[in-house]
Amino acid sequence: MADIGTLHYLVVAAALFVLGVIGVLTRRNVVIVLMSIELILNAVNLNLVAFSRMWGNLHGQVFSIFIVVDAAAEAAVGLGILIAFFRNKETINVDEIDLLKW
Amino acid sequence: MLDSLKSFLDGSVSGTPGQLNNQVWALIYVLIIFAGVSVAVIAMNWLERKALAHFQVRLGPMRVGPHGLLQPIADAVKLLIKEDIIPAESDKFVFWIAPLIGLLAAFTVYTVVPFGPSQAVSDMNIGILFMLGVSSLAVLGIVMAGWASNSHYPLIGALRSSAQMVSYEVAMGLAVISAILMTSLHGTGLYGVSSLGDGTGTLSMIGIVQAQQEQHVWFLFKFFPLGLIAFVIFAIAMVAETNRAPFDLPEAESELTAGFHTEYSGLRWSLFMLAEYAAMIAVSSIAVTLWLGGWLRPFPNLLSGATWDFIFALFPGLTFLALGAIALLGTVRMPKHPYFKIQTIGLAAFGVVLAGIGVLLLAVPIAAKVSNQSILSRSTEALMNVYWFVAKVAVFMYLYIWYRATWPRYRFDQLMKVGWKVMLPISLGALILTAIVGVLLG
Amino acid sequence: MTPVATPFFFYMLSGLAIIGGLLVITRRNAVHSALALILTLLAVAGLYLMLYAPFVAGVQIIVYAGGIMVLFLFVIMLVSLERTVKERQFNRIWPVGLLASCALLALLLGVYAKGKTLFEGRPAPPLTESSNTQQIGLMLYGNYMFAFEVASLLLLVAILGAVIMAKKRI
Amino acid sequence: MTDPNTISPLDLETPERPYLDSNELIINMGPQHPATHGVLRVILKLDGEKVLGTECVIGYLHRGVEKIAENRTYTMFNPYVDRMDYVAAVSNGLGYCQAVEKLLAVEAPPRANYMRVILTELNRIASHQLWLGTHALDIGAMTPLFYTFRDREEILKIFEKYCGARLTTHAFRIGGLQYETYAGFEKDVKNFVDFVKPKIDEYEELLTGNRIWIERTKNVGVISARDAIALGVTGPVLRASGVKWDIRRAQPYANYADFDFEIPIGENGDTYDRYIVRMIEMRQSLRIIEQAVAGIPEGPIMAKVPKVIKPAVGEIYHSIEAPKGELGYFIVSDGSTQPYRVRVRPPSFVNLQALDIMVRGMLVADVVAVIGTLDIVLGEVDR
Repeated sequence: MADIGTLHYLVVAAALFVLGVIGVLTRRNVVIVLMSIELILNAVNLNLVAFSRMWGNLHGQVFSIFIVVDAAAEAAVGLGILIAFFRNKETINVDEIDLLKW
Repeated sequence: MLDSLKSFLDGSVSGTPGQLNNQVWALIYVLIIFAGVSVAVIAMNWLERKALAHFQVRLGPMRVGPHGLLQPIADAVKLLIKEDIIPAESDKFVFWIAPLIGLLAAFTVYTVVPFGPSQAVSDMNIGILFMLGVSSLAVLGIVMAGWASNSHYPLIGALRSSAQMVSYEVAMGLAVISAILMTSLHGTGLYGVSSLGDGTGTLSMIGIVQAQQEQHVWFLFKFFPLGLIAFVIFAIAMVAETNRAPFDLPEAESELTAGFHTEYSGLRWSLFMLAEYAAMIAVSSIAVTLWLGGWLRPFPNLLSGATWDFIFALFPGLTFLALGAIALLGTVRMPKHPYFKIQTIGLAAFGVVLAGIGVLLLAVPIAAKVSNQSILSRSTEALMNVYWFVAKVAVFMYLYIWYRATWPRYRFDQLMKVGWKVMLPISLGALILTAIVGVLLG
Repeated sequence: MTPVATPFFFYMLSGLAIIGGLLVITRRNAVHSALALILTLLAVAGLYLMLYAPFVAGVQIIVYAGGIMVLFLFVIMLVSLERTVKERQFNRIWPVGLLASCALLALLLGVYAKGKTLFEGRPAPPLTESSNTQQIGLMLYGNYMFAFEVASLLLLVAILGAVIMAKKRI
Repeated sequence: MTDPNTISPLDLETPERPYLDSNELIINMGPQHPATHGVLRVILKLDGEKVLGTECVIGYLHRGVEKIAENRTYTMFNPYVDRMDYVAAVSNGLGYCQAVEKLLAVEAPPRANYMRVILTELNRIASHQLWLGTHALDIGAMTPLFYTFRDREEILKIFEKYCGARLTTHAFRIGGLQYETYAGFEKDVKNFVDFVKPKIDEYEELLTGNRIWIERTKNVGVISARDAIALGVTGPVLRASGVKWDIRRAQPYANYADFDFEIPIGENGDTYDRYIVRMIEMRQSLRIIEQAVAGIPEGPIMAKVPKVIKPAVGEIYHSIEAPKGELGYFIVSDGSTQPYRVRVRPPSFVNLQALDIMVRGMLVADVVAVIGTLDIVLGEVDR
């Protein structure tokens, strides 16, 4: 088996990224859409860490930590919106969230 | 294989199997720890029932084996052969996997617990971070169990316990950080801060204990009372983390029957119990490592020298001898009735075994002292390390029982209030003060 | 410390990650999706460890698996699921979405195939694991001080936003 | 403050409800639940964990005690009253016997009265001990339960020695007592008083200053004096709200007028005050017992009561201060050997009515604490 190089990690990350994009574009359940976004962020993180390893510096890892922070903030706000919305309309389907003003 | 086996028995080796990349010994260590923790949980089960009973002017288990010594085994057998009930309306897969997640999280933590400078499966560079992270996974098992049961009480119990565990993790983490900060001070003594060194600390569990050794002080006393405050915060938060009294709201019997494991029975229920007790021991090990000097014996620097080393080396043997003596005393106090004959014999045998272990443990340091053999002294040292670590953890285990016997239960809003409005500011303050004092003295 | 059986662990972990990702977007029940996502997150944490990034791996486990996923599970429990499980799972334009995603994947793979040489022949410089955490700390509080503070502000805003939106009456 | 006269079950003032509220849920607590002290069923309407209203469903232990009385002679009915408040059987018997004595216009002799006081006060302590143990267990403190049961055992031993029964004692007869004291009764009681005094300190040590206990009980289940009086609440629950009403003092029966004791009252009417009031009551009961044992006179123990009890036509209401509050008996006689109608005013039943206003706006965990603090016995609520 060949040595595992940066490219291998990039391919895995690409696969995760695309899976996330598919989830965001096709699912109706908001919770699962949010989870797909987490998948995308993870793919990005994997890329960053892989490049950080490739270049031998830690900037990529630091950025991936920032992205984790961002993911936490995004999940908190997203789920907050979701709860508020569920309380109003009793649904968590994206395609039913189509009113700009309540 | 054989080489790697032998290499580790060699007296010159120091370091954990993980560090030395010795998979055989890593596996052996994992097995030893798995077995040890399981035995400790069983012993804790007996001890809790017995000690709690004596707190409450009862006798506790007395029938199965002398003084109920075989009761945990009887319980385990009973739980194993019980019918495995999975509620019809539950989510089968999640219901099935939830206890396993809790158990896995509780046991994985032990890979980095340092029983001695080389008595750990692996010394991770991010040891404490790993421990906190993996133990925070236990909450997933609880949440899933509550959800999968598809029933009111488990769901409320799961919601409560996840909110509780996530909240107390914050205070716990801040308390841990202030201990980690202390590893970077490099000065000796209570208020010692050295301007030498690169001012870096460590996250490695072994490194933290070694820092305490180097600084000649347990972090409990460092910057008195700052270390003490952080320790107390941690000691409270760890009780909440493990859902034990007085923070046992998730399983508050008078309100929620049994909380998240209401629908569980038999083997799966016992897995939850195993995970709970294993988690208790795990968080206690963190507290011992961070603040109570881990495997270090009391006063390693003040009372140093060969004589003191020898005297402290006698402790493990004496402890076992004392336990054996208690068992034999129990034999004498057994009712003199033919009905109790087998029990008396069993208790006597148990006492003799304990005393025998004690004699063996006494013989090792004495023999080492007499002949000065290196292999013996190394194994003595390992024994000592493990002994002191376990002894310190045992104190925490006793405290857990004591809390349970003494205190009423908090209400949920009060629990959250204590967590967020009392513990969090105090631990944050202790952390900032520690940093300020460190800078001022450095 | 030298890694053992690198290819085996790499393929195992990446396989787990991708299987988990697939399950996330295909499961009917959001709790099962969350479980699968946890699997993916842990596998990715393992990949970080293989890339000599133990601190990032630790953060991944604590923040993602221990924090964010608990939040997700919490919300899934609060919003009732019975109805959504029985409903149509994919929106009407799913073929378009799928097609676009596949195109994206093809693009990415094409780029990688074309630029293969960029990544090869570059021996990964030895990074010492022991100083990783320390170096990240120095960078966070050195080069990235401003970004760090902004991130903390972002978290504060997120907390406030989440509380305001989720609370019934303030 | 809620006016108790306007409360109707589950009549919820719902102010502006801006959202479609998906959080309201109805939970059934009991009849089989560890914290309802028997077979009480409480329907809780919750908003999250906040209680919006409660409704008690009773009757799971209904045995028709009052109806049974109509088919029994006065003497035959005497043991039945023990089955109402079975943890304070002696008090029940005292109330019934005195009511019938009043109807017959006979007076129990002084020695019998002293004995009655000693036994009822012992029973009051036993009842309070049982309350304390179970109440503390509900709030999560396990240990007091075992302590109180250990000490209650000593009281039950005295009962057993005196009349052969431990729980449903049937200790008193109409007109006095059936049995003379056994040899060493006074000594046993004195020993018990000396034994239990430090034990009460022990309970207080575990709970009174305990931070968690204070947090769980202070300002929980508050009921104002006005509400308490309006709802007819009596006993320690009323006194904790600051009303100095104790029938032993207000309308002395037996020979309570001879004894010197204090009536403890609380200030806030919360669960903590009720706890303190009951703790002081236990000590005061010990004081009464000490005085009674010291002053117990010689003499007959039975008044002259006809063999067949046939009271004149008439009706009577007599109430005593049972451990849980005012225990009243209303007896109508039609001149026959059997009562025409007996109506019992059970303190637990009346006190239970206060549950709703005490727990509104509190949390679920407080419902458990409040049910405990009301000290209800379902045998008495359902009769």
